[in-house]
Amino acid sequence: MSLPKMKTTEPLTAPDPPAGSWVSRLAWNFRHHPKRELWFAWWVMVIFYQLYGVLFFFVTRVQPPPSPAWDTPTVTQWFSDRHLGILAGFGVVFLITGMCAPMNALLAYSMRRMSVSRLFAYSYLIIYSLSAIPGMLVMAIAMTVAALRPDRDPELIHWLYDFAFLSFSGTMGVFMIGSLVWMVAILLDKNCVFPKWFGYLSLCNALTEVVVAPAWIFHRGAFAWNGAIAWWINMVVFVTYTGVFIVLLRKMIQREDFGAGPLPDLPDKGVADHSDAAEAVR
Amino acid sequence: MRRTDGELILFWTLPALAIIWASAFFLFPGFLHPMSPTMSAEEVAGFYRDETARIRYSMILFNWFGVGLIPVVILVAMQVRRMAHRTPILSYSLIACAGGPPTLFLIANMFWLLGSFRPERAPELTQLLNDLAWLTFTILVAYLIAQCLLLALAIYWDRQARPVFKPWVAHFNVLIAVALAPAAFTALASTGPLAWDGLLSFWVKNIAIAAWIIVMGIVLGQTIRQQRAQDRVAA
Amino acid sequence: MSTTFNKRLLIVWLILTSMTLAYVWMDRAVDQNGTLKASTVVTVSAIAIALIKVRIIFREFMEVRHAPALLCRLTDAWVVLIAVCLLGSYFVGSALSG
Amino acid sequence: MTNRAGSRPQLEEKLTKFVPGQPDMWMFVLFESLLFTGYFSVYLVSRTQNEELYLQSQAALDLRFGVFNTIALLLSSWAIARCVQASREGAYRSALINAFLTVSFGVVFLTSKVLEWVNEIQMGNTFTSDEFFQHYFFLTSIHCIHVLIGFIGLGVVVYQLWSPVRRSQQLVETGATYWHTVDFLWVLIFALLYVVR
Repeated sequence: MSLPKMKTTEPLTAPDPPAGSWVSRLAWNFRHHPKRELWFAWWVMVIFYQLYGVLFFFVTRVQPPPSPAWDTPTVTQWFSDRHLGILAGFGVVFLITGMCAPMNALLAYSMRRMSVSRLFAYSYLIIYSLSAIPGMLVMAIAMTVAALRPDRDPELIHWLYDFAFLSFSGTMGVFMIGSLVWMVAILLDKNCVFPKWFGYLSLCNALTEVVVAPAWIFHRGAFAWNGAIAWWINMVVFVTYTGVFIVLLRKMIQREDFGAGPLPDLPDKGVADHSDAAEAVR
Repeated sequence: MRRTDGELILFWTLPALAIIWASAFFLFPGFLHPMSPTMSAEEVAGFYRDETARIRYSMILFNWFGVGLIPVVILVAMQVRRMAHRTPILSYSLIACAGGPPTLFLIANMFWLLGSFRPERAPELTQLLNDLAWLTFTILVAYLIAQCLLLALAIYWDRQARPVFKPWVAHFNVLIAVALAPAAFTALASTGPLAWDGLLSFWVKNIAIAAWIIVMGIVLGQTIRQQRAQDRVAA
Repeated sequence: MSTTFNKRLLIVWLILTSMTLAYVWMDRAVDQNGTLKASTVVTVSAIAIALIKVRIIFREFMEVRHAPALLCRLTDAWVVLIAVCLLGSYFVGSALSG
Repeated sequence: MTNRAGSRPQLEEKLTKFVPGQPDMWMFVLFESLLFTGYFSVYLVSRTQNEELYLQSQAALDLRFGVFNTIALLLSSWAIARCVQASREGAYRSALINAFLTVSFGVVFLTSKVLEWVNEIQMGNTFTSDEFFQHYFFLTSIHCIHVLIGFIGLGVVVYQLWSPVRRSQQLVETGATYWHTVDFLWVLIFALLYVVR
């Protein structure tokens, strides 16, 4: 699955790729592909998001979120239904958390490739490295501890339940400021690393982090942590945003020339795009 | 030429750090022998009541020096920067990892200190704080695994006549990553090797971390010395 | 050239404002003695007027009038989409609550 | 940022069809209005589930504020549309005046909005009072954030118009497009919160 995509990029310096089997081409790509670091980070990102979805929705089954309005017996029942799923699923989460690092490095690299100050790349890198802890790990720890001892005082399990979902949904600032840093970098960039509309889409994503704030206040309704606005609509925006930047980063890697000027367009594009690029350079 | 004296100073904080960490480790009464997840709430509460002082002082020591490893990881990231890569992605990744383990360790550290702050509170609450502390402490491997694997990959991809690190350093890092991996699943068992006082989740994991610090310390020291020698020749 | 354009903008603004003022009349049309009453007619016409205003803003203020056909159609489709969503959720919601 | 629209000859611009501002901003307009449609739909559905409560709470709103706000925003939208036309014809002084008028009407809107909030809160209607006021405060404040971001956009417009060395017509139009979006979103919010029964 990985190979056709990797092959489409033209090697810059390395020997020609062998025409042999799947495995030998993969090995060649691993050893010689001039963009191997970028493709590595990109694939780590794709696999991470796949696993993230599978683990949170199907293995641990903690998403979509249950209601914050539940009483204590319902919450303990919910945990005992998911006992093994939570313990094993979050075990895998702990194992793969580090996959965030190459992912954030790739996003920071996209900013480094822009015509903007390094400030943006480093700020984004630090903000998003930080974000994994309140945004994911704290939830995983709280959930695991809650599932660890089914005989624990139900009130404490209920507290862990609140802690898990509120830390997960209610961690807003890191993602908001991070998206805004990225947005400003994209809008200022003259190297055409990303289209400007993606910058505006980052603003949409940042605004959904504002919208989730009422989750700290309401126990039921559209604004609770499982509400139609605070969760469902935000999730749609987040998934769209993530999908879009995965595709755009792939394009960026394909266009990468390791220079410092504007990123060239893909060669197979039409004449219109070339004149467009020429105009942009002008 | 950039001055490397500062790097050398930072590097020599490592042995001091190792000594402090080792003494804090032995001072904390819950590490030798590691506390079992099967302890009842009353036993846990009793432990915090009896050993309050040692828990507090060892954890204060850890609180002071827990983040001490960050400069060392950044030193590694700087060396990765010198490798024959086309992009800074791998050194960025290491920087992204650097803050993770100390932050998680500080969270665990705070839970232990909280537990010992009012040992007379309800045993259930002390047990909860103890669970949170032990689990967070054990799963801080999350970032260390990635750190080792990324460093190994960086070394494998460092194709030049005189690579920054020798290939065996990469193999060693993969080995450490493998040794750390089981600890992520510690919550699955309360007895046996996976439990947080067990062979894999406690002994193998912590010995692997210690081995990584010692071996990487020596390797880094040699590399920095070679780098200084090269710089002197170049100058 | 510029005066005709600006006159057109002024007329557009006057139309939009008078549509806003139509709401003032509509607002109390179905209420009785200050108690608000539910009314499908008011709801649907309020949404319809708002969407007509949105389309006028698109065409005139945002200059979609001069834009390529694609943007014209896209914005029109959007107005229809919003209309379908709003009226749809109103009627489906009403049907659900019986 | 490219200066395409600005460098295009005036005559050609009148004859050919063009997208006002960056096409990228239109993506934002469409996406953001879709997002708001989602919020509105949730509001309308919850409204039908508990109609009596919504009607009762709605009675506490003052339509005069709503009408005044709508007219203030329509005025500002009108001013920014005039600003775009003036700047396209090279009348930069007039364009600047209209940009400042836009900002002033925006400030009027914001002030009246805050006064309305204060008024409601003094009457005891807060974000946590009931479902209607949840939606009311949510929609008005998320819109207000858009207005505040709009001020940044208008700042870019003024910055562009200020100096002869900049004056990118494309950026002026982009800022205007954003501001109109703020306006038409308010038109919808106004109808849905104040008038719908």
